[in-house]
Amino acid sequence: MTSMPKPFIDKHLPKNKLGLTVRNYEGSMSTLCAGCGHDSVTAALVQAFWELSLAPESAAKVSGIGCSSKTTAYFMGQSHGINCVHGRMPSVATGANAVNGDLHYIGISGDGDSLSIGFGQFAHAIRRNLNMLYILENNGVYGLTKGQFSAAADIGSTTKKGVPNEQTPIDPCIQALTLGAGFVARAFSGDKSQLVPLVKAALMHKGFALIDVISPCVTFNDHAGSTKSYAHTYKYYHPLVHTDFVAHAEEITGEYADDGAMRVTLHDGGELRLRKTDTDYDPRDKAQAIETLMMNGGDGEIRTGLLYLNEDMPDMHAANKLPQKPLNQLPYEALNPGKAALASLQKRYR
Amino acid sequence: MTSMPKPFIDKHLPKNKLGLTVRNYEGSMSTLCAGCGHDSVTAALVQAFWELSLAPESAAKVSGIGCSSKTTAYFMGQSHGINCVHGRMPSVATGANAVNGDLHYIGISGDGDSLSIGFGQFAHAIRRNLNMLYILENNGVYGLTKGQFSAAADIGSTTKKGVPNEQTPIDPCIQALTLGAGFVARAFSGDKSQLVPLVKAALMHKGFALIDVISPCVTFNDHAGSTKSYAHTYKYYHPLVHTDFVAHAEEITGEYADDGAMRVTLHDGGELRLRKTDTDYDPRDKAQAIETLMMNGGDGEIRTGLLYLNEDMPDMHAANKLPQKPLNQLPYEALNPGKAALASLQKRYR
Amino acid sequence: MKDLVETASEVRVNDFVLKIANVNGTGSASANGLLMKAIFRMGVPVVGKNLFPSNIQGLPTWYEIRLTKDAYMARSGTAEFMVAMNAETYKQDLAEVSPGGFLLYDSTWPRPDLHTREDVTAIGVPLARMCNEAFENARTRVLMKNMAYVGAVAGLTGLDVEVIKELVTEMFGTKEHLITANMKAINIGLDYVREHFPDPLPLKVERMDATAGHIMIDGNTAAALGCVYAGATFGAWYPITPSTSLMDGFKSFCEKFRVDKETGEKNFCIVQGEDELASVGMAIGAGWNGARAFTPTSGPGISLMSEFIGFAYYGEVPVVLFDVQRAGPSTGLPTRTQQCDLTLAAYASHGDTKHILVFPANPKECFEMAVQSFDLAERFQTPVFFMTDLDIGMNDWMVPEFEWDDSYQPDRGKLLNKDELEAIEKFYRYEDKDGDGITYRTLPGVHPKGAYFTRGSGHNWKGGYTEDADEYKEVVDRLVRKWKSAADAVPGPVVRRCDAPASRAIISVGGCDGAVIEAMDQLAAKGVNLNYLRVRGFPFNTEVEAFIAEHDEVFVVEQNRDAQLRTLLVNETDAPKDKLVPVLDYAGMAANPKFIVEGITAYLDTLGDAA
Amino acid sequence: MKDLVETASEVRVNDFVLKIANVNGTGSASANGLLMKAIFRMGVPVVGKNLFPSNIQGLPTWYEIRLTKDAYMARSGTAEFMVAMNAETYKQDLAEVSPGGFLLYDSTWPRPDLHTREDVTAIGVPLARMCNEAFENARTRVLMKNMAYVGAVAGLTGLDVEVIKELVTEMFGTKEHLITANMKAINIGLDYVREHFPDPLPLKVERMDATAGHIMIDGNTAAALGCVYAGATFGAWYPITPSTSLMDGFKSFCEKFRVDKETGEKNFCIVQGEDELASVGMAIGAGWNGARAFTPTSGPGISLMSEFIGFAYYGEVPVVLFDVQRAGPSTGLPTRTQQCDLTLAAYASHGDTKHILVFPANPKECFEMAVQSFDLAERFQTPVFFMTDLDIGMNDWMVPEFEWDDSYQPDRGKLLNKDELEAIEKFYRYEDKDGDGITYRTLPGVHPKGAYFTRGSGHNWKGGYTEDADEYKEVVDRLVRKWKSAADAVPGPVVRRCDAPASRAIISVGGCDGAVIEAMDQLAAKGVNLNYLRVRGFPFNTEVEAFIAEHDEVFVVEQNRDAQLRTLLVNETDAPKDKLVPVLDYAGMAANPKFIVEGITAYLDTLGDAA
Ligand SMILES: Cc1ncc(C[n+]2csc(CCOP(=O)(O)OP(=O)(O)O)c2C)c(N)n1
Ligand SMILES: Cc1ncc(C[n+]2csc(CCOP(=O)(O)OP(=O)(O)O)c2C)c(N)n1
Ligand code: SF4
Ligand code: SF4
Ligand SMILES: [Mg+2]
Ligand SMILES: [Mg+2]
Repeated sequence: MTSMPKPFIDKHLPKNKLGLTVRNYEGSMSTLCAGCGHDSVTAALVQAFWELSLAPESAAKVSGIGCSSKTTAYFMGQSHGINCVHGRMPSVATGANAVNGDLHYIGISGDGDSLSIGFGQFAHAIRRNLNMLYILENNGVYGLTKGQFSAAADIGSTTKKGVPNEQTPIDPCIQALTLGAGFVARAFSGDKSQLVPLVKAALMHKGFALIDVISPCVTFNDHAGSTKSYAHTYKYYHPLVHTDFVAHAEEITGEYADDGAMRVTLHDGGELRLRKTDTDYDPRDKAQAIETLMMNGGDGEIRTGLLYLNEDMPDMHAANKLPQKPLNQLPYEALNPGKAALASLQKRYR
Repeated sequence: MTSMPKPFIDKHLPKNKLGLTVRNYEGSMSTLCAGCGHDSVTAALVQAFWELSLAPESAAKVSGIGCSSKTTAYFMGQSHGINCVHGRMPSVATGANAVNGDLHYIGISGDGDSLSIGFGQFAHAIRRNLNMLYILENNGVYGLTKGQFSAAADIGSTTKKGVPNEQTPIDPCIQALTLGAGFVARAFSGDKSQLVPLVKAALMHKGFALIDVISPCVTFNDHAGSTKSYAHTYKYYHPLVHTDFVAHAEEITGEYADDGAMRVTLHDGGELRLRKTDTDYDPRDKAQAIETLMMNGGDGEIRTGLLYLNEDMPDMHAANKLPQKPLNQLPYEALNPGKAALASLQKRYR
Repeated sequence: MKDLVETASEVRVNDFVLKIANVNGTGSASANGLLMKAIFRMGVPVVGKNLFPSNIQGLPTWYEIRLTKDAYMARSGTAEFMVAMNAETYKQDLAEVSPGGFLLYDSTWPRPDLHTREDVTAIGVPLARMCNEAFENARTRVLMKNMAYVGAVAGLTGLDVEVIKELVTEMFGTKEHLITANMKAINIGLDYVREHFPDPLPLKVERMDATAGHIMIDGNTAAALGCVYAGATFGAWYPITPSTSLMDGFKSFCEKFRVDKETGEKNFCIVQGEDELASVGMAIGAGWNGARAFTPTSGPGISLMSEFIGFAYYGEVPVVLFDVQRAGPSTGLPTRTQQCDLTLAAYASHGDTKHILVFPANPKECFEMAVQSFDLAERFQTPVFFMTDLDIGMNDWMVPEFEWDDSYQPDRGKLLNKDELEAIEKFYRYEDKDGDGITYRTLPGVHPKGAYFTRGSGHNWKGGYTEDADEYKEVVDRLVRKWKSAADAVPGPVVRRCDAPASRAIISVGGCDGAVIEAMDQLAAKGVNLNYLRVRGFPFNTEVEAFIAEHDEVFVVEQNRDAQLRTLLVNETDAPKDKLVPVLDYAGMAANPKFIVEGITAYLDTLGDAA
Repeated sequence: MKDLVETASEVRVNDFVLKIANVNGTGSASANGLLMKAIFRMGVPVVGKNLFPSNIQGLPTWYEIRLTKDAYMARSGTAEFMVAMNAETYKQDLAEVSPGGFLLYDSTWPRPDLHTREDVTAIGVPLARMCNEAFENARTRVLMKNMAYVGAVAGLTGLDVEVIKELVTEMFGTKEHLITANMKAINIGLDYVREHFPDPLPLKVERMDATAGHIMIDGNTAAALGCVYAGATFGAWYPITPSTSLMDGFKSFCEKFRVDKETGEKNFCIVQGEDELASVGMAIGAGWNGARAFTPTSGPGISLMSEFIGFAYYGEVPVVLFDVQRAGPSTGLPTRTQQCDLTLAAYASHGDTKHILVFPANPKECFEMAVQSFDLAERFQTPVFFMTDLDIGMNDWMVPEFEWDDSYQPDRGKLLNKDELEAIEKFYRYEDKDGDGITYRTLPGVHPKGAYFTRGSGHNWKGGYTEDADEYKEVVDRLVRKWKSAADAVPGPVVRRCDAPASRAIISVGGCDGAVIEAMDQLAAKGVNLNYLRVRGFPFNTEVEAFIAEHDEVFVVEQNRDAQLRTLLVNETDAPKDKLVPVLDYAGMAANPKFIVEGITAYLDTLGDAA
């Protein structure tokens, strides 16, 4: 349970382009409940990072407080991590990102962390189009404080004892769409085949990328009355768009190619191939995306996949005209105007 | 500038059903800038209350901090008011309302107060369907701190010095719609004929009623480059639905009657008559409302009026099964289980 | 079995600690509670402490049950009998057993490591094997293993199985099959030890009559009950350990006592806020509107509420904040106890602010002081902090039964009703009519004459906005006067004098109480005589100052790093500060007398050296 | 005109207060600034205070310009020459004029009320009428009325119009028409008084040479410049009076010095957060990532930041917080000054926390201490509070020119770079290698070996999560050691001894400095000799304690109701508290010597009585 595991040696594991095995991307032992959805998300992150061959130290992990927020300790022990205060991860990510945009920022949050105490920060990070992967591990409850409903609990979903929730849920994907996010996805911790490529795509997207992952809480919200249980999610699981991330693809932008997949080149490299399951769904159409998600209440289907993509919005760095070289690496000489400038400046105060 | 003006005597002013003149609904002198939009909203509130013949003491005024939030002192000096801390009016309103639902809660906020520091509280008051009139006096800037952009500033709108805003604005109406508000309206401080009936309707709506009022800041945001100036708003002003509030109407629910107006009976009494300007706009269709508002970015038109209405959602009192008699008026005897109950209860702890 | 008796140094009746090491999420809490309750029912005073990790499942957890015939209220810090159910912590658990003590383990698997201490007797009981044989389902097997050790412990110590059965029956009510299953497991353990270890252990539970008129209850539940009896109708909260069970308790009591059977209407309202800022805002809104309103939280919540606290202070809105303290700073150790928010609460918020605090020491005081807190809040029209902590709030304590006087009426303070408003000529919210610093208040909706404007910005005695220096000062000066006058309204200190004359004394607070009293006895035995005063309210009662003046030296015993109670005493009394010697413990565990005895002894030794 | 000279008791050269009463939103600020700057350019030391309301337009505002040939730094509290431009406040403005003083008013309308004081000469100048005749547009007329009184004042006091013209020319640069219009208005006032009041007033401005080497600047601008020179690259903020101009200043300096002319790239990032919680979170994120980061705010912001502050303290993240204090509590008086967040900042956040504070006294120290704050934050890896206030921050002060030593290099503290990480065997974030309580830090992205986890929950010296009491204590104990060791690294106190031996002294802080020095002179004149120490950092330098020990009695002079500096001195030094006598002012105005002289005199008188 140290945050710095020793280098692993395992000859039989495959290596990525950096010569690293998946072990190099693992963290300390999870202390979550056996079967917790969050551990699957952790595994997907490890997998995606390894597959992308990103140097472990190129990641910066940020989180708030909650079972979900703890997980940043359980992957990529060779990356820096900061586990701040409840609901305020986005602000820490904003400051960190502003001064070094070269790292891959991975924010992990929970539905309590993001939609209650942290809703304002969540919204404003989106508005700023902060370049980060934001994973919301959504289980409909506050796991760490023992099972209270979160703002993501569906109307009618019950507690273990059968008490139903009566408040309108907040759908993080709808909110992200209306607040201007350029990458909005929903996934399920139980389907790694969908989640891993989404994580890769989100990491490569230049801007705010939300993945709302239904991640069941086996201890407090996995019973029959819950709409965030494994059983319920499997039953109503409805992938809308399947995403593949292909590194270093040729320059083919937009529009559907003959194989039926829509190809999108990302600014940070690589290509996305989006294969629709519902033929009339267009992940470029925000209004349709919102309407589709609002329907959920109607038929109960949980629509997943990359629901919306707009890779052409300036991120926070661009909007602030930040330099190529990260601010935290600028030499002091580039920052300090010096003695002479001070003297001349002060004339205006005579 | 006392908060308790002396009773006014003015023989020539008309009286409402309670025998009160409009003077009885006024407050202390405004200290806002001459021409500030907020003063017009104040006037509309006075007018609406007087027209509805509500007892002044039946109102409770709540606000945060800002030029807008100050205005609760400028109307209805015979009502209690609480001017709390920046961005946190909704929580104070929630607690106050929970213990006495018989009053009319009037929350006044600004775009800074509601969309930045107070965005979380704004969202959660909506989720709880707090029965209140929530007026957001929207000027695109922080007036009281001298003109910084608020989160409602449109992209491209400029400061006085010509610096354009580059961040995606938050549209409070879109947010209210997606968060489940049952009464969502937009108005303009410059059009009292639209605003007064909207205020009356909102007061009579049982549940959260948002009126986002474009209310220009003459000092910091009324110049040529601003999209929240009087000139710009007049130019792009586009009433979608005209609302009339008719007290004690006959029971005619739903659907359009022959005069072309849609009639809706409200739970708290009175009838709403909605007359559409755009023939294909249906204020009962949430998806259409959202799509219409998102279009704003396209043609620049500022669509106003009662954009959405759903009067059938349980408000916070109903959801919490609160008693008819306000909690703050229950006799202590009804609350205290007494000595005998205590003795018997304690058996379980032996 | 012979060596068992040989190893034990002496026979200890109703005077030893039983400590159970386990893993959380395995359902051991109810088994441990059962053990403790059974001992209590046998008339033996107990102290129970649950030590749990800040996660949900799979990490080490310990439960200590101290049998204390002398009715001490603190941990002893020892462990004569360890039930070692967690392989992860075997080593440390074995090390902790007192010389001559016992260790019970699950001998389903051989555990040679557990036999390495000469002075500790390891008792193997094949709990898992027996339960696997007796029960089907995996989860049941895990749960029943716990019940099996209950039986084994009972068999070894003489704990009356009939009492256990009675409790199990009460626990499961009509669920007959559960009673059967649990008793089966208990008997498995019991029978095994009766067969394999027929000789009784030197650690014995014997019937006494020292728990009559007492109950076992935790402080959060007790405080919740106090809120009900105080007539509180509104509570807002945001979940946070260790305060959550306070609102859980309030909810379940209200559901019992406050729901109209016919209409289903609820005479209370609980709102789970979106965060602590919202929760305190809601409580303030409700308090402003005339309801008795509260919010329970812990340190991080108080930090977040700081801005709003200053508003309620300056706007003079009654509200009660329950701070169930946990080890800080920041997220700190959420499942460990400390008294570390004292200075924060005393002066919370920016600008010049001073608050009223009450300090309960046990669940009984939690019940009583919760009621008092609402009276204080309304009387002084200000936030009142109820300073409890994880140890008091979440552990079951043995305390005298709660009493209630049906003639009690809430002190609503200076609240004008409709007729009174009708009668007066003019109402000014902040007019100090009575010269006591407390002004009259009105509620919204009652009368147009009562209308006023509550604001956190500068205001004068009329309630009007002001930026005028004199008008501003008049109000803030009155606020200090008002605050000072609360010194004699808050719960008074409790003084305990030793039999011999004493020039030195202890001042302490809250849950340290039991440890202090025990430490006093231990020190007295060494010839160190001390008097003791426990503060129960802030601002400090005049008696506190007099008590300090009476002694040459006062040890200030508290559970934080920075001597926060001492800081308050230094700031808010005339006592010379070098008289006040800090004795601190901030390890996060419920207090035990050791740090006090050692701290004071060490200090006195230094004096000796110096002299 | 004869009576003018008759009324005046004595001729005062460069030693009187010119006070302008106006309405805000009328553009008077630049006229008043112009007056003050002109006096300064004439070589006469000035003290300027702007008193403005918490609204945007239409409420009373005052501007005081003290000409002080002796170069005092405080308000005098008097008003020898009142320019009464606000009809709303005529009565109070007239009342405030010192006996023998003058009042200038706009005689466009008759104002018989202004002639009711025998000992004050009222001078009517028809400003509005003349400006209405001379200018077209309504807004221009309002603005020019202000310029016209500048001219009138110049004419009456002998202020050199050439200097004014020079300033107007600098102010408007190439906008020739504005220069013409403003000079026209100035001349209107000037010509009128020259014609109607040809005899000079006994209040005279005469050239001196006492401002060479000095500038006029406000503290927020100076602090902003300090941030630039310190190499800060990241600032996050949420607008709040009186801190807003600090970020405005930083932005404009950065735009001047830090934008690449070719690419337009900015070597800085400023984010307007959605609130203070977000702003401090961003600054912490940037600090964690190795940038010099800060956030300016005021009291309400510090309250809101409290939770995050504890996180940065416990997680040991460098960050600088500028607290530009204003009168509390709650929203309080946002446009009035106080030193009322001292205890809050010292111990901000729940749990045991102690912070580093610096206390500048004027804009020059703002510049210097801003730089030091970043050094302290990085060296001690902790939040540093820069405690300034509205008076220092928003008023223009005359201070010696700022100096810069180009050999300065930022103190980054113990920050391991890539090569150093490569070289060491293993890195543990909280390992106290050097035994000084300060551990080594690494930045994200530099080297996988440097990876560690920053958390606000319990952690051990390795950086691993822990709930173990000893591991927990080891870290929090080190934090106190680290904090204490900052006592000699913070800016040291400034001591000023009086010529005669003194058994009594003053300790004060920040912007009280000028008032204290002037009060010392006044008291010395009465035979009361005092030494003076001004604290500039917290934890207190050892010199502070020695200074207290040296004296029998120490007056602690500060601007808050609750004697907060005294509280800190009592808590954090060994000084006996009855030695520390509070002398307080919390009216919200910039300090003037009066409350000090009166406070100390009254105290000494009581002693006299008692003796
Ligand atoms: C300021 C503050 N308030 C409350 C808490 C207690 N708390 C810890 S985690 C949590 C909620 C976690 O819920 P969520 O974000 O959904 O995460 P999950 O555990 O379900 O993964 C709360 C309320 C806290 N740590 N800090
Ligand atoms: C905690 C806190 N932060 C900052 C401020 C300063 N402040 C006062 S009003 C305001 C913004 C007001 O903007 P808005 O709500 O849009 O109201 P407007 O003045 O534009 O009507 C701010 C930031 C404050 N009072 N409290
Ligand atoms: S409580 Fe729920 S969310 Fe937390 S670790 Fe256990 S299963 Fe996961
Ligand atoms: S500053 Fe703007 S918002 Fe404030 S009162 Fe003036 S016009 Fe209105
Ligand atoms: Mg959750
Ligand atoms: Mg605004």
